[in-house]
Amino acid sequence: MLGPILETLIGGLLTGVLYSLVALGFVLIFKASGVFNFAQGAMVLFAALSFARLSEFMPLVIAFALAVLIMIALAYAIEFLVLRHLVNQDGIILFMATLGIAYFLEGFGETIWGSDIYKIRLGLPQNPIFILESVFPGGLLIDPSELIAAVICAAMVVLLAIFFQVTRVGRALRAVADDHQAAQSVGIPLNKIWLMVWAVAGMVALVAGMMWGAKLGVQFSLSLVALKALPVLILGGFTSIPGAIVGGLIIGAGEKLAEVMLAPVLIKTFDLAGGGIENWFAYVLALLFLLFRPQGLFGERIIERV
Amino acid sequence: MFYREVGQFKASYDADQAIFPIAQDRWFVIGLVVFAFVGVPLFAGQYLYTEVLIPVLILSIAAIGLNILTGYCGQVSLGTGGFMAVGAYAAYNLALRLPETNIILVFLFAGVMAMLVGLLFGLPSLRIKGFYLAVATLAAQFFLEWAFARVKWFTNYAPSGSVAVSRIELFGYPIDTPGKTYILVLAIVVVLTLAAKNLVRGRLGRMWMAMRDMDIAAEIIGIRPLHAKLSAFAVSSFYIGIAGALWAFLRLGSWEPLAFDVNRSFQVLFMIIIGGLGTILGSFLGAAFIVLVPIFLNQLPSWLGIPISTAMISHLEFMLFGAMIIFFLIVEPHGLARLWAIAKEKLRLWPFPY
Amino acid sequence: MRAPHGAEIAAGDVLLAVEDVSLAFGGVKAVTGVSFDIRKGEIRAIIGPNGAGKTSMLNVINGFYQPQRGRITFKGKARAQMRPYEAALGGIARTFQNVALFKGMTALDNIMAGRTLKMRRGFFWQLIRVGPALTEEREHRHRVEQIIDFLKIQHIRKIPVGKLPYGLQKRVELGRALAMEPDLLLLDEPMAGMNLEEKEDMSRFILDVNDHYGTTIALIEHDMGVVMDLSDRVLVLDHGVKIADGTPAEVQADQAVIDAYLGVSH
Amino acid sequence: MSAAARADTFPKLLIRNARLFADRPAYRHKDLGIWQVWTWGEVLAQARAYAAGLSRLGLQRGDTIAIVGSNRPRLYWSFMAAQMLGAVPVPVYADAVADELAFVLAHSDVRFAAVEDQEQVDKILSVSERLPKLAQVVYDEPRGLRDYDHSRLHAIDDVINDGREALAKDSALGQKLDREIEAGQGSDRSVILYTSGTTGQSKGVVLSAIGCINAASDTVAFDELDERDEALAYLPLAWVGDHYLNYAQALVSAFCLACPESTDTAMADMKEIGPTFFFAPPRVFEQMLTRVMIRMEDAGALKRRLFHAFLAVARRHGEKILNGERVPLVGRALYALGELLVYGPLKNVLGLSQVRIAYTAGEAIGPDLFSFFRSIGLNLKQLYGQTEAFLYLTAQPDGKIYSDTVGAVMNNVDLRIAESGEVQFKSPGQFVGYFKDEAKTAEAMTPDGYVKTGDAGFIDPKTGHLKIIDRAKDVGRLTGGALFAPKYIENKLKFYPNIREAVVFGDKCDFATAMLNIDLTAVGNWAERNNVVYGSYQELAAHPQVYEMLARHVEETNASLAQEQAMAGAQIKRFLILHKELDADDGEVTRTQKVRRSFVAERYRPLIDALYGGASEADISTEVTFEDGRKGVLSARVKIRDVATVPVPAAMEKAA
Repeated sequence: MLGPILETLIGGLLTGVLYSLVALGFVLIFKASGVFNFAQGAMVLFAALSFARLSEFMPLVIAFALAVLIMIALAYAIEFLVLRHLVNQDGIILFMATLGIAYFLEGFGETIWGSDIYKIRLGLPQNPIFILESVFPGGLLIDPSELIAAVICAAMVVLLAIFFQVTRVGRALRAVADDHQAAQSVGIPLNKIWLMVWAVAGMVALVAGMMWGAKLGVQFSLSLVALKALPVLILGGFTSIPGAIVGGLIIGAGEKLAEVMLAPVLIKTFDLAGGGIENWFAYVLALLFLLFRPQGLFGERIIERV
Repeated sequence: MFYREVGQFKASYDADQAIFPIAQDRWFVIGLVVFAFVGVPLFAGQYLYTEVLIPVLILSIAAIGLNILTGYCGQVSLGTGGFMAVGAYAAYNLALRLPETNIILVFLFAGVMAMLVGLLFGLPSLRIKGFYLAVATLAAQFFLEWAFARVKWFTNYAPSGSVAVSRIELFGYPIDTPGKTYILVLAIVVVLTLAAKNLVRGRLGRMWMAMRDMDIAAEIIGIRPLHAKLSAFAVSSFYIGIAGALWAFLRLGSWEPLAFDVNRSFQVLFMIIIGGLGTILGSFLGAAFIVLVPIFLNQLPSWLGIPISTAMISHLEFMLFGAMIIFFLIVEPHGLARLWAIAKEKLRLWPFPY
Repeated sequence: MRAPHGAEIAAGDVLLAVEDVSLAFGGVKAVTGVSFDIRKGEIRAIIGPNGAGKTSMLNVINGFYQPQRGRITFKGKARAQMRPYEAALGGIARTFQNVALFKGMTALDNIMAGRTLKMRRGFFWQLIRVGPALTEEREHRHRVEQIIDFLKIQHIRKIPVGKLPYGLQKRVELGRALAMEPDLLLLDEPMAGMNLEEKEDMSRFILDVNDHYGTTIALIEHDMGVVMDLSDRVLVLDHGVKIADGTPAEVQADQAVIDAYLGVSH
Repeated sequence: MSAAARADTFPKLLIRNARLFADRPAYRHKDLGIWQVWTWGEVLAQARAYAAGLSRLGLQRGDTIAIVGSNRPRLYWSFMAAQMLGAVPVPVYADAVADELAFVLAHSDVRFAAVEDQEQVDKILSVSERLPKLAQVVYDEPRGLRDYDHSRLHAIDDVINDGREALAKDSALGQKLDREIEAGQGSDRSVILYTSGTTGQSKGVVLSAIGCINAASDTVAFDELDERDEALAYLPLAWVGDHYLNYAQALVSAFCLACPESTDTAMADMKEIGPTFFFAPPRVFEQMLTRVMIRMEDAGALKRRLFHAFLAVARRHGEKILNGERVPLVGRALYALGELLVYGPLKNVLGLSQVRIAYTAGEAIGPDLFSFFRSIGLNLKQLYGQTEAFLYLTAQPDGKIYSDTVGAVMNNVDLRIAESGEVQFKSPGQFVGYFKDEAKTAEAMTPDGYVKTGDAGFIDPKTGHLKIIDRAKDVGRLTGGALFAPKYIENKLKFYPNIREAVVFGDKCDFATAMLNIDLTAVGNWAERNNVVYGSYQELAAHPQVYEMLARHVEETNASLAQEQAMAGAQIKRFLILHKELDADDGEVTRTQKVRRSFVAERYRPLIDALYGGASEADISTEVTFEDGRKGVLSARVKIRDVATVPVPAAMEKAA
C-alpha cells in the first residue's frame, strides 16, 4: 500500500511546486505594494493563452520572448490605468480593483486569443520514468515534466530571494509595501517600483502558466486552479517567499493524499456521488491552520500598536 | 429643484431619525412602491418579468445581505454563492419532505439554515481579518458547492444532480404566472428591505459600522467583536439564504449546484461595489446594473447591426464588468448610491452650488 | 457580568490601584514596576517626556495590553486578563491621542455608538423598530443631545466626522466617551495639536465634566500650564519608571522631574 | 376679534387665547435637536405658576423687572407673568455691555431680573453695586450656575415648579392671582422699551396696555393674521419690532411663535419652521441678497445663465403678477416656469416659501433691493413707525406697493407734516411718556398733543403715501441752496453689495462728500476670484482696484440722483474708503447698525477736512476696542478720490 501513497505524495509535491510558483506572484505584489492581487490567477491564464497561441506559428523561444513583452506591457497598463489612481486607498479598495482586473483580463484574453482549449508542447520528455524499482515492485512513477517544472521553480525562487534581500530595489520594494506615503516622502518613485513589480509578477505568471498549460492544457478553469494559490498564501504567510514554497508543497501533497485516502472514506460514510474533494480541501486545510496561527508559517506576528 | 423643505421641522426624535425625513423623498418612495405593485402589472410583459424584474428583486435581497456583512460590517465575503445554495437546497428538501408547508415558511426555513451555516463559517472572522477572511469564505464556497454536488441526500438521489420544483402556491392560491411571482417577490423584498433599514439605523447597525471603521475603537466603547461580527454574518446569511431559495424556486425552477458557483459570489460582490458599499439603496442600484448590462449587451449587436457571437458577448460582458469595477473604484468608491446622493444634494441646494 | 457600580466607593476613596505593573514588548521595556492610585472624583495627570510609557500605562488600564507583572484593582476588585470591552463594561472610557472616531458615521451616530452598552432592546425589537425599541432610541437620543448641548456641537450634528476640523473631532470623541457615563475617563493628550482658544475650551469642558458629572479623570498632557491648572495630583513617568507623584506644586519643585525634562542623562 | 376689545391687558388676552385656542401651538423652541412645543393652554398654566412663584419671591404691582437675553419662550413668559402681577417688564439688549446694562437697570429701578444664561448673570453681578434695588435674579439656562450663591439667584424652572406646588396646595393663592389679573386695566404701564437713540443716552419709552393692544389689533386686522400663522422670533427682545410683532401680535391673533436654537442657527431654523409672517430690517435683506449673488457667482455657467435669465423675467413681470395687474400670457407662463426652476427653490433655500406677509422698516430700503424680493414672489411691504408710537404709523396695503414710499397712514392714526417738514402724529399706540423724564417727554410733544417723530418727509401727491427723506435734524442745505438729505444718498450707495456702510457730508458746504465702508464678504470674494492679494481688511480697503470699483458705484449714484428733481444738486464730488469698519463697540453705530452721524463726524474730523481741503490723501489714527475689551490705536493713511458728477441745469438747483 505504501508504494501508491508515496507515488501520490511525490506527484502532489510536484503539483505543489506549481502552486507555489503562482503563489510567488501573489507574494511579490503584496510584499511590494501591499496589494492582495486577486488577478494573479487571470494573469497566469492570460500568459498561458498568449504563449500557447504564439507558439503555434513561431519557435518556442521567440514565442516566450514575445509573451514576456506582452506581460510587461500588461503590467504597464495595469499600473498606468488602475494603480496610479488608487495610491493611498486602503487595502479593501485595492483588493476589489484586482477583482476587476481579473474579470477584465479573463474576458480580454479569451476575446483576442479565443476561448477553447490549447495544448502547450514544451518538448519536455513525456514518457514517465520510474525510480526506486529496488524498493517497490515496479518503482514509483514520476512525470518528468513536473520534475523539470520543480527545478525551474526552485531556480525562480532563489533568483527572487536574492532580488528582494540584496538589491537596492528590493529594499525599496519592502519600504513601499509598508507605507505608500512614507515611501513617496523619502523619494522612492512609487510608480516605477510598482511597474517593475507587476512586470516580474507577470513573468512568474507566464512561467507558471506554461507549466500548468503543459500539464492540464490552457483553458478557462486554469484561473480557478490559480485561485488555489490563495490557501498556499494562507499557510505560508503573505510576505515570505519561503513560506509560499513550503505552503505550496503542503497544499499540493495534502490535496493528492486527501483524494487518495480521505475521499474513499467520505464516499462510503456519506454515500457520496464521487470524490473530487481537492477543490475544497486546500481551503479547509488553510482555514484550520489560520485558526491556530493567524499570520501563517513565516509571516511576522501582527502587533496592533494602538 | 423639486424639494420644498420649508416648514418641515421635526418635533420628535422619531421624525428626526425617520428613514425619509424629507416629505418629497417620502412621497417619491411611496409613489414608487405603489407604482411597483399596481402600475407595473398593467404593462409588464412576460420577458420584462422573468428577465429583468424578478432577477433584480431577488438579487437585491442577496446584495442587501452581502452589503450588511461587507458594506456595513467591513467583513469581506466571497461565500455568497455557497450560502445561496444552502438556502435553495434547504427549501427544496423541506418542500419535498413536508409538501404542505406554506411557501413563506419554506423560504424562512431556507433563511434560517443559511444563517446557521453562515454563523459556522463566520466563526473564523473572530481571529482573522480582511483578505484572510475572504479566503476563509472561499473555503465555505467551494466546500458547499462540492457538498451539494456530491451528497446525494440533498438532491434526493437525482441521477443528473439537478433538482426541480413543481407547483408553488401561497395559502392555496397557485403562483404560476410571472405576474403573480413578481408580486410575491416584491412583497418579500419590501418587508426585508424595511427590516434591514431598521436594523442598520439602530444599535446593531452602529455596532457594525463601528467594527468596520475602527475595531479597536469599537471595542473600547463596549462592543464585543464576537457579538458584532457574528450578528452581521447571521443576518447577512439569512438574507442570502432567502435570496437563494427565491432564485431557485421562482427564477430557475430547476437547477444544479453550478447555478450557485463562485462566479455568483463575485457577481453579488460586484453589485454592492458598483451599487455602493454601506447603503441599502446601493444594493438595489447595483443589482439592477449587473442584471441590465448583459441584457443591454445582448441587444447591442442587433442595434448596431454587427453580428457578434454569443461566446464573444460573454467575454465582452466579463471585460465590461471588470472595467466598470475599476472605473467606479477610481471615480466614486462609494458607487451609484453616492452619485444618487450627490444628485439629490444638488437638487436640494438648487440653484446654489453650495 | 455587570461589574458592581462605583456607587459604594465614596469620593476620595481609591477607585483604581496600579500595583508594581511591568509591561514589555519583546525586548522593549515600556513600563517597569509602576505603582500609583487614582481616587474617585479627582483629576489625575500623568506627565513625562515622550516615550516615558504614558500611553502604554493607559493601554494597560484600558485592557489593550496585558502586563507581564503586577496587579490592577478597579472598584475594589482585582482583575486578571481584561479585554477592552470588559473595561468598558466596568465603566472605563477613553479617548486616543490621534482621534479614533468612526469615519463613516456622522458626529451624532458616533456619540450614539457610545450608548451601545446602555441600550437593552434585543435584536427582534430593533428589527421592527416600534414601541419599546423606539422609546429606547428616543431616551438615548435625548441623553446624547444633552451631551451635544454640553459640548456646544449642535451645529455639526449631522456632518460625517471625517469632514470635521481637528478640534471638533476631539470634542466628538470626548462626547462619545461621556455617552458611556463612565466612572473613570482616560484622556490621552486631549489638547494635542490645538490652538490656544481650543485649549481653553477643552480645559473648561474637562473641568465641567469633572464638576458636573463627577467623573474621575486620568489625563495625559504635555502642556505644564494646563496640568497645573486642571489636575489635583500628578504622576511623573520617565523611561517607564515612576520618578514622582504628588500635587502639582510638589511635582514642579521635584529635582528628579526637572532633570527628566531637561534631559540629564541617567 | 371683538373679544380683544374687552381684554385690555395682555394677561387677559392670554386667558382668552387659552380658552379659544387651548390646544393650538403657541410657542416652539428648538432645543436638544428637536422643536419643543407648548399649546396656549400649557402656556397659561406655565405663566400662572411662574407668576405665583415670582409673587412668592416678592414681586408686586408697580415693580419693574428687567428681561435680558435672546428669544426664549421662558423669557416671553416672564413678560406675561410680570404683567399678571401688575409689574412692568423692561427688556434690555442681550449683547449690551455691562455699563449700558447697569444704566438701564438703575434708571428703571429694577427689583427683579429674568435673564437667559450664565453670561448675563455674570454681567449683572459685575455691576451689582450700582443696582441697590435689585432683589432677585432668575435664569433660564442652568449651565455653569450650579455652585453660584443661590440666596438671590433662582432657575426659572424652580420658580415655576414652586409656584405650581403653591397653587396646588392652597387655592387662595390662585384666587389672589386671578384678582390681581382682574385688577389690571388698560391704563396700566404694560412695558418700558429703552430706545437706543442715535443721539445721546437711551430713553425709557413707557407704553400703556390698552395702547399696545389697540395698535396690535389694528395691524392684525390690516394683515388678517390669525391662529394658523407662524413667525420666527430672531430679533432682539428689547427692540420695539420684536415686542410688537412677536409678543403683542402673537397674543392678539394667537399665532404661533418659534424661538431658534441659537442666534447663529436662526436662518437654518427659519428654513425648518417656514414662517408665514416675516419681519426684517433692510440690512438683513441686503445680507440675504449679497449671499445669494455671491453663491450664484460660484455656480456652474449653465445654472448662472438660467438664473439670470429668469431673474430678468421676474424683473419684467414679477411685481405686476404679485400686485395682480394684467400680464401677457407668455409672461405669465415664463414666470410660472421661473417659479418652478428658480424663484421657488430660491425662496425654499432662504426659508421664505410660506411667507404670506413680509415687512421691512427701521431705515429706508434701496428700491432695487425692494423690487428684487417682490419680483420673486415675496409679498414684501414697507412700514414706518418708531418706539414712541409702538411701531406702526404707516404701512403699505397689499396690492398698492411703491418702492420709495413707506405706505398709507394706518386707520385710527392722525398724521401731519409740520412746516419744518417734520412728521408728527397722534395714534392709539402712542407712548405715555419717557420713564422718569418729564422734561424729555414735553420736549418730544407739540403743545397741541402731537408727538414729534424727528423724521423729515412729505405726502407724495401721486400715491397718497408718506415719503421719508431723512432725520429732520440731518436734512440740510448746500451753500448753493440745494437740498441735502444724507440718509437718502447713503441708501442709494449702500444698495451696492460691495458697500456695507456710507456716511455722506454736505450740510452748509459747497459740495457733498462720502466716507465708505467696503463689505468684506463681497469684496473679499471679488478679490479671491480676481486673485487680488490682501493681508487685512485695511489693506483691501486701500487697494487701488477697490477704489476704482467703488468710484464707478459713486458715479452711478450721482447719475440716479441727477434724475430726481429735489436731490440733483447734492451729487458727491469726492469720496474715501475708511480703513476700519464702523463698529458698535466703538460707539460709531447703534446696536441696530444705525450710523451715529455726529459722533462719526467728530471722530474722523481730519478726514473730512482733507475731503474739503482738496488733499489727495490724509492720515488718521483712532482708538479702537477689540473683541475682548482691550483698547488699542489704529492709524492709517487714507487716499481720497475725485468723482465725475452729472451737470445739472442751474435753474433746477435753485428750485428745491
